[in-house]
Amino acid sequence: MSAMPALLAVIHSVGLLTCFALLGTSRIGACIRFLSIQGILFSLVPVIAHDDGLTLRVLLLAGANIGLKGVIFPAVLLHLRTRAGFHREVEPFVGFVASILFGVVALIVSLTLARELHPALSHAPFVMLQAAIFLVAIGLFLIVSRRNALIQIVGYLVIENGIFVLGAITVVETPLLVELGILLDAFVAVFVMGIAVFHISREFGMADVDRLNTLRG
Amino acid sequence: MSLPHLFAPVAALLLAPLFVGLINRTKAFVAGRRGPPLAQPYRDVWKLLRRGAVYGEVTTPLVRLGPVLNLATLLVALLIVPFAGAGAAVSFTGDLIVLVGLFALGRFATVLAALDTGSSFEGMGASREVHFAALAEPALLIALATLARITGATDLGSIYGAVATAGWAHDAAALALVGVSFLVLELVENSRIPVDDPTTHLELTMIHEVMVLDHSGPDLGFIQYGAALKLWVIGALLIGLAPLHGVGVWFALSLALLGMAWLAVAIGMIESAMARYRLVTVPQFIVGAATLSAVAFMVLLV
Amino acid sequence: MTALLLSLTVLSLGGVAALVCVARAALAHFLGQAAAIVGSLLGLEAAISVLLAGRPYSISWNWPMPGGGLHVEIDVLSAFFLLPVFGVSALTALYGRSYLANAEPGAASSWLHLNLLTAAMALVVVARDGLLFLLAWEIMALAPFFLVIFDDRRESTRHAAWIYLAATHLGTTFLLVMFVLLANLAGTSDFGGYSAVLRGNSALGSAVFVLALIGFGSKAGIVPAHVWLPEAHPAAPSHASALMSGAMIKVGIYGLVRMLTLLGMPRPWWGWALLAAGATSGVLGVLYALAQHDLKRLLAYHSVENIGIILIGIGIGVLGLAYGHPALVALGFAAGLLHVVNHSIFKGLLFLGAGSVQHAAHTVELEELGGLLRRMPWTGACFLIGSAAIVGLPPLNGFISEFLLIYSGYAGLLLPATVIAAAGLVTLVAMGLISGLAAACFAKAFGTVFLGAPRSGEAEHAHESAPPMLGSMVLLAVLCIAIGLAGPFVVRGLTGVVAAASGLPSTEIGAALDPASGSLAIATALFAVLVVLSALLWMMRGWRLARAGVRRAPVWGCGFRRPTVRMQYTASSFAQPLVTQFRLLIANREAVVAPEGYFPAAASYASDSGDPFLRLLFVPTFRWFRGVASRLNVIQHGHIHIYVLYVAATLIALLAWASL
Amino acid sequence: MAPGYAIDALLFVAVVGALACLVAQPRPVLAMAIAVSAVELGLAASLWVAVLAKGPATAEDELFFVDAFSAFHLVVLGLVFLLCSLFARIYFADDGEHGLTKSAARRFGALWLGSLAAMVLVLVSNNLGVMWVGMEATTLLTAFLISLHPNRLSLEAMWKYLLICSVGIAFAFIGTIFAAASVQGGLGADALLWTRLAAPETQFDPTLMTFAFVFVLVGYGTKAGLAPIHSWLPDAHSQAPAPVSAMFSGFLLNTALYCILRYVPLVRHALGNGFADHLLVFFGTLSILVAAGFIVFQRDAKRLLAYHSVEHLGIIALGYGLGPLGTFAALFHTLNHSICKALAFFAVGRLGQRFGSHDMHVLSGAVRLTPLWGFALLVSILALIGVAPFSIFMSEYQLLRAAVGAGAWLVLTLFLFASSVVFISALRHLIDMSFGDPKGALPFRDGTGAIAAVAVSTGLLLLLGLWMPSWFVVALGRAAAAVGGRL
Repeated sequence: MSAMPALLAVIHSVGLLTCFALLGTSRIGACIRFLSIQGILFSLVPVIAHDDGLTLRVLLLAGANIGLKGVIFPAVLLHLRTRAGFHREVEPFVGFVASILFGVVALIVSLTLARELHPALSHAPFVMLQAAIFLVAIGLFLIVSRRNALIQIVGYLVIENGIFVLGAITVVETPLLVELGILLDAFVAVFVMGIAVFHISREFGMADVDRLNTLRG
Repeated sequence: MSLPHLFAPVAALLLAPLFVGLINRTKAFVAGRRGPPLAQPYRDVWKLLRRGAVYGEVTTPLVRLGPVLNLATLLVALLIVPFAGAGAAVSFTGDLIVLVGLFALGRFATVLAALDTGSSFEGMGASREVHFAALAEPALLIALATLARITGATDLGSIYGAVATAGWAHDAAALALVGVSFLVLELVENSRIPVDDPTTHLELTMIHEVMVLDHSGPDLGFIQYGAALKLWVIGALLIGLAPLHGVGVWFALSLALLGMAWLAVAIGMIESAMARYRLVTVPQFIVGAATLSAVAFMVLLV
Repeated sequence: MTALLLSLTVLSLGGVAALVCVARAALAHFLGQAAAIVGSLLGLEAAISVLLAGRPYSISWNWPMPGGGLHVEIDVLSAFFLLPVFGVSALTALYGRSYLANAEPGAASSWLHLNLLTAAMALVVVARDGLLFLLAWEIMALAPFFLVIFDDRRESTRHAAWIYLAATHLGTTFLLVMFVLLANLAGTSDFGGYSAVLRGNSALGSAVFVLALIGFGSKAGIVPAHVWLPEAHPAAPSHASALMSGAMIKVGIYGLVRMLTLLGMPRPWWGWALLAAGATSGVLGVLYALAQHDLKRLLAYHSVENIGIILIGIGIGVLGLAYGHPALVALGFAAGLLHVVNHSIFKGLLFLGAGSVQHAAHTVELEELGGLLRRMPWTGACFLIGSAAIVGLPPLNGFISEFLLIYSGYAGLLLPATVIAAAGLVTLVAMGLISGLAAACFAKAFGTVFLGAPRSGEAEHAHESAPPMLGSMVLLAVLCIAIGLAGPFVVRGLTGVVAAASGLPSTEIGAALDPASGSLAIATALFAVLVVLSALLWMMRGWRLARAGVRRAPVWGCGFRRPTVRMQYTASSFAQPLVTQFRLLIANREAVVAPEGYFPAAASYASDSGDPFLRLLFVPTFRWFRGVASRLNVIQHGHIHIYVLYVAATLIALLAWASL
Repeated sequence: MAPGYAIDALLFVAVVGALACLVAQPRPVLAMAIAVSAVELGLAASLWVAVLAKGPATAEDELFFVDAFSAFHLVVLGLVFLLCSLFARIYFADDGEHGLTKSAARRFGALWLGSLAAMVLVLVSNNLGVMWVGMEATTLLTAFLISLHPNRLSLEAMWKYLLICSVGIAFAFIGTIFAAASVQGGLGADALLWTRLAAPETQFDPTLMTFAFVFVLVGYGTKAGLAPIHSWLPDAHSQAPAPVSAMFSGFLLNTALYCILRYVPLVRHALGNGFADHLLVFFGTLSILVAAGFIVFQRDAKRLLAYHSVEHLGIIALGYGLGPLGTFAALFHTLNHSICKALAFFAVGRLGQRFGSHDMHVLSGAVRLTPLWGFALLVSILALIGVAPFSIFMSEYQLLRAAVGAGAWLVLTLFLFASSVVFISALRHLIDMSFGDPKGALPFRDGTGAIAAVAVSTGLLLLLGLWMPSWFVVALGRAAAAVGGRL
C-alpha cells in the first residue's frame, strides 16, 4: 500500500500533538479527551503498518483497541473524575511550560534513540519507532510530574499506547492469544487503578498522591 | 651434697636473726644510741614462741596457717639458694622458678592470713603488699634472666658458680646493674626503708607490719623469724654475686659471711640515711630496679 | 570410636528428651543430666582409649551436601582436647541439676543446649571436613546463646546474649572464608587435602594463618575479641559458664593448633603474632580482672588472661619451629597444651564455686559478700585451692604449666640468637607480671568473698551447697592437687600430644621434655619437704598454744572500739592502688566524692569497669555505622512519583551504560 | 498422569478454585484455598518427578513448557501457597479487625487463588508474551489483597505497588518485544516461544538483545524488589495482611526473578559474554547492601522482614550471576528463603495481631506469650540471618563457594560485610521481640493447623540444613543446568 507512509506520518504528527497537549493542558477533562484521541489514532497503526493485506484478525484487534482506548477508558476516567470529585485542575509538580520544554527534549532524545535502534529493526517504520519511544517517555513524565492520581493513570495509558505501537511495528505477528491477553490486562489495569483511585479519594478526600507519603524508611 | 652445701642453710638458720640485730644496731649507732643488743631478735622470737595467742572474732584457721606456710617456704628456699659460689644444697635447672614460686606462695599465705582477720588495717597492708609484689616479681625474674644469660645456666648453683668465677671477667657492667637491682629487691621484698619503715608506729604508713598487726604469740614469732630468713635469702643472692674467684671454698664461705655482715651494716646505713618514700613513689622505685636488670640484659644482647 | 558416636547420640537425644518432657520438670532434669553424664563418660572412654593406644581412629561417610563430607577422626590431639570437653561437661552436669533445683520450670530445657554444646564441641574437635567443622562450630556457637539468655527477664542478660552471638558470628565469618578458600584451592573440603596446597604456598599460608588467628581467636577470647566473655559468663548459669569457660574457649585454641599442624612450616612472624597476642591478652586480661567487683566477670577476665598464657606457650613453640629449636618447640607446646587442661580444671572449679556462692548468697557482687569460709567451708576450701592453682602457686597444677612456660623462656634466653632471647625475655616479663597481678586479684577475690565478716544479710545467712555440687567441686580440686604433685609424669605424658601438635618426632620431643620433668621431680620432692615442714611447724605451734592458751578478741582498731563490717577493706579499695597505677590501660570509670574538711559530709566512691574495648572501640563504631546507615532514609521518602523516577532513572542509566 | 495434562490441570484447578470462591461462604473459602493449594502442590510434585524422569514437558502445542527449572519453582509455589493458606485460616479466624466479612472472604479467596493461577501461568508458559501477561495479572490480582482491610496506609501501599509495578511490567513488555525482534531471520509466529529462542541454532541481534535484557531486568526487577527499584516493597509487605505478605515474600518476588532468569540464557547465547551475569551480580550485591543499611535502623517488624526479602532476593540474583554453582546455590536459597520468610511473616503476623502493632519496641516476650510462634520466630529469623544448622547457612555456604570459585573477591567481601551487619542488627531485634516479659498482650495458643505449618517449615529448614537428599541435589543440578549451564 503506497499510502501507508503518508498515513503513518499523519498519525505520527497528530499523535505527537496530543502528547504536547497532555503536557500543556491544566484541565483533567481535557487530558482524558486528548488521551482518547491518541488511543484511537495509534490503534490504527497495525492496520496501516500491515503490508500483507488486512486480515480479519488485525481489524478485530484494531477495533477492540479503539473501543477500549478511545471510548471505555476515557469514559471510566471521566466517571471517576465526577464520582471522586477532583479539582478540575491538574496541579503539577513541574510547571506546564517546563513540561512542554521537557516534551521538546524528549522529542530530540527519542529521535536519536530511534536512529540508534532503527538499523536493528529495519522493517519497522522509523516514525512509529520514534513515536513509541516518545510516548513512553511522555507517559513516564506525566506519572512523575503530576500530583493527581487520575493523571498518573493517564500517563500509564500513554505508556501503554507507546508499547502497543512498538509491538505493532516490530513483532509483526504475535499469537492472537497474546494480543488479547495484553488487551485484557490493559482493561483490567484501568479498572483496578480506577477502583483504587476511587477508594483513595474516599479515604483521603481527594486523590492527591502527594499526600500518600506516610510510609517511609 | 657435701658439707659446704649444708653449711649455708645452717648458717642462715642460726645467723638470720643476728643479721636483723646488726641492722638495728647500726641504725642505733648512727642515731647515737646504744640500741638493743645484737641478740635481741633471738630473744623476741623465743619469747613470742612461749606466749599465748589472741585471734580476731571472725578468723578461720587460715590466719594460723599463714605464718606457718610462709616460714616453711623460706626454710625450703634456704635449700635452693646457693651461698658464695659454694653451690646450693639442692640445685637443678629451673630451680630459680621454684624459688620465685615459693616466695609467691609464702606471700599469698601471709596476705590471706591478713585478710582473714577482717580488719581494715590488715586489708590495707595486704593491698599494698600485693601491689608491690606484683611489680617486684618481674624485676626478680628479669634479674635472674640476666644472670642466666651471662652464665648460660638456668640453675642457681651453676649460675652463681659461674658468676663467681668467669662472670666478672666479661660482663662486669651487667653484673653491677643486676647487683643494684638485687639490693633494691632486698629492700622491697623485706619492707625496709625507703619502701617501708618496720619501726614506724603509724599504721596508715605501714606495709608489712600492718599486715601482721593482729598476729600474736608463736604466729608472730614465725613471722619475725621468717622475715629474718627472707632478708638473709635475698641478701645471699646479692652477696653471691661478689667476685670470690679462685679462693678455697671455706675461705669463700667466711668471706661471704663477712659480706652478709657488711650488707646488714649497709642496709642499716641506708635506713638511717634515707627517708621513707611516699607510697605512690614506691612503684617507680621497683620499676626502676626492673629497668636496671632489663638494661643489663640489653647490654648483653648488643 | 563407636563410643564417641554413641556419646554424641546419647547427648543429643537426652537433650531433646529433656526438652520434650519439659512439662514434667523432675523427669526432664533427670533425663538431661543422665544423658550428659553418660554421654560424657562414653566420650572420655573414647578419648582415653585413643590416648593410650596412641593411634587414630577415623570414619567417613558420604554426605550429599555439595562441598562437604562426613569425615571424623580421633587422633592424639583431638583426644587430648576431648578430655576437658567431656570431663568438664560431666562434672558441670553433676553440679547443674542441684543448681537448677529451684529455678523456674522451663529451666529443664537448658539441658538441651548444655548437651548440644558438649556434643558440638566434641564434633568440632573430631571433624576432619571443612563444612562439617563449620556446621559443628555454628551449633557450638548457637547452643550457648540460649544458655546465656537463660535468665532472659533481665535486660542486661539479653544484651549479653546479643554481644555474645554477634561477636562469635563475626569470628565465624573469617573461618567461613578460610575454609571456603582452602576447599576451593584444594578441590576438596577434607582436611587431608589442605596441607597439600598449603605446604608450598607461603602467601596462602600467611593468609590462612591470619584468618585462623582472628576466627579462632575471637572464640578463645583474644584481646580485643574478648569482649563477649565478660558479658556472657556472668549472664549464664554458673555451670554453663564453667562449661563455656572450661571447655568451649579451648576449642578455639584447638582450632588454632589444628590449623598450625596443617599449615606446615611456620613463618617466624606467626610465632611473634601469637606471642604478642598472648602477652597482650594475658596482661590486659588480668588487669581488667583486677578492676572487677562482680565475681563472675572477674573470672571471665581471668579466662582471657589464661588464654593469653596458653597462646604465649604456643607462640614460643611456633618460634621454636620457625627457628629450628626443638627444645623450645617441646617446652612451648607442652606448656600451652598442659595449661589448656589445667585452666579447664581450675576455671571450671572456680565458676562452680562462684555458682555455689550465688546459690547461697544470691549475689556475686564482691562488696556484698564476706566471711563465707566459715559458713560454706567446703566450697571455700575448694575455691581456695582453685585460686591458688590459677595463680600458679606450687604445688598445684597451675604451677606446673607456668613452670614449663617460664622454663621455656629461660631456655630461649640461653640460645645465642638474639631474637629468641628477646622472645624469652618477653615471656618472662609477661609471666612475671601476670602471675603477680593474678595473685593480687585472687587475694582480693577470695579475701573479700570468703574471709573477714559478711558485708550483707544474705552473706550472713549463706548455707553450704548440696552434696552433688560439692562433689564436683571437690573432684576438680583433687585434680588440681593431683596434677600438681604428679608434675613430672604429666610432663612426660605430654610427649605424644606435643609431637602431634608440633609435627616433630616424639623421640625428639621426649628428649627435650626430660630435663624439665627431671627438674619437676626434684621440685616435687622439695614441695614434699615443704608440706612436712609446715606440718611440723603446725604441730609445734599447736603444742605451744595448748599450754599457753588461746583467746579471741576484737581486732586492733587503732583505738576505735566499735569496728563495723562496713569498715572492712573492700574489694575496690584492695585493688585501688594497682588499678590507679594501670589506669591508662584499665580506663576504669570512677565517680569519687572525696570527704572534705574536718567534719566531712557524705563521701562516696563508685567504679564502673565496663570493658574498655567495648566502651571505647566497638560501641562507638556501631553507633557511627548506625548513623551512616540511617542516612539511607532519604531515598525511602514515600513520594510515589519519585519512586517511579527511580525506575526510569535506573532504566536510562543502564541503557546508557549498555550502549557504550 | 501425563505431564501435559498435569500442566493443564495446574491451571484449571487454580482458576476453577478462584471462580468457586466468588460464590462460596467465608469459612469454606479458606478451607478451599488450603485444598486447592494442596492439590496444586501434588500436581507440581508429580510434574517435577515426571520432568526429572523424562525431561522437559510441553502442552497445548508448545504454548506451555515445563523443565526442571520451572518444575522446581512450581513445587516451591505449591508449598508456599499451602503453608500460607494454612496460616491464612488461623490468621483470619482470629477475631477483631482482622476477621473477614463475607464479601472480604470471597474477594480474598478469588484473588488469592487467582494470583496462584497467574503465577502458575507465568511458570508454565513457554511464550514470553503469555509469561508477561501472567506477570501483569499477578500485579493486578494481588493489589487488592494488600488493601483487603482498606485504610489509609494499606491504600497508599496498594497504590504504590500498583503503579510502580505496572510501569515496571510495561518496561518488561518492551523488553519482550525487543527480544522477539532481535531474532535474526525471524521465527514468524514462534518469535516469542522460549524453546525456539533458546534453541542453539537461533541467531540474535546483539544490540537489540542487550536493550531487551536491560528492559526486562528493570521491568521484572521492579517486581522482584531489586534495589534501587524496590521502593514499593517495604510498604506493600508492611501493610498487607500477614498471609499475603508471606505469599509476596515467599513467592511473588521469586516469580519475577524467574522471568528474568528465562532471558539470561538467551542473552548469554546472543552476546556470548557475561553481560547478563554482571548485571545480576551488580544488582544482587547492591540489593544486599541497601537492605542491610535499612535493616540497621528498622523499627517495624514487617518492614524488617520486607528488607530481609530485598536482601535475600539480592543473594539469589547474585547467585544466578555466579555461574553454575552459583545458580545451584541460588535455587537452593530460593526454596530455603521462601519457607523461612513465610514462617517469619506468620509469626510476626500473629504477634502483631495480639499486640496490635508491629513496632519492635512494642513486641516483646514472644516465647513466653506463645511458645509455638515464639519458637517459629526464633527459628525463622535465626535461619534468615544465616545461623546453622538451618538450611540458609548451607545455601549461603554454596554461594560463598561459587563466589570464591569465580574469584569475585570484592563481591564476597561486600556480601560478608552486609550479612554481618544484618546479623548483628536483626539479632538485636529478634532478642527484643522473643525474650523478656510480654507487655501488653495475653498468652494464647494456636491449634493443629498452626502446629502443622510450623512443624513442616522448621522441619524442612532443619532437614535441608543437615541432610540434603542426594536426589534433591540432582534435581537442583538439573534445574540449574536449565538456565545456568551444567555444574
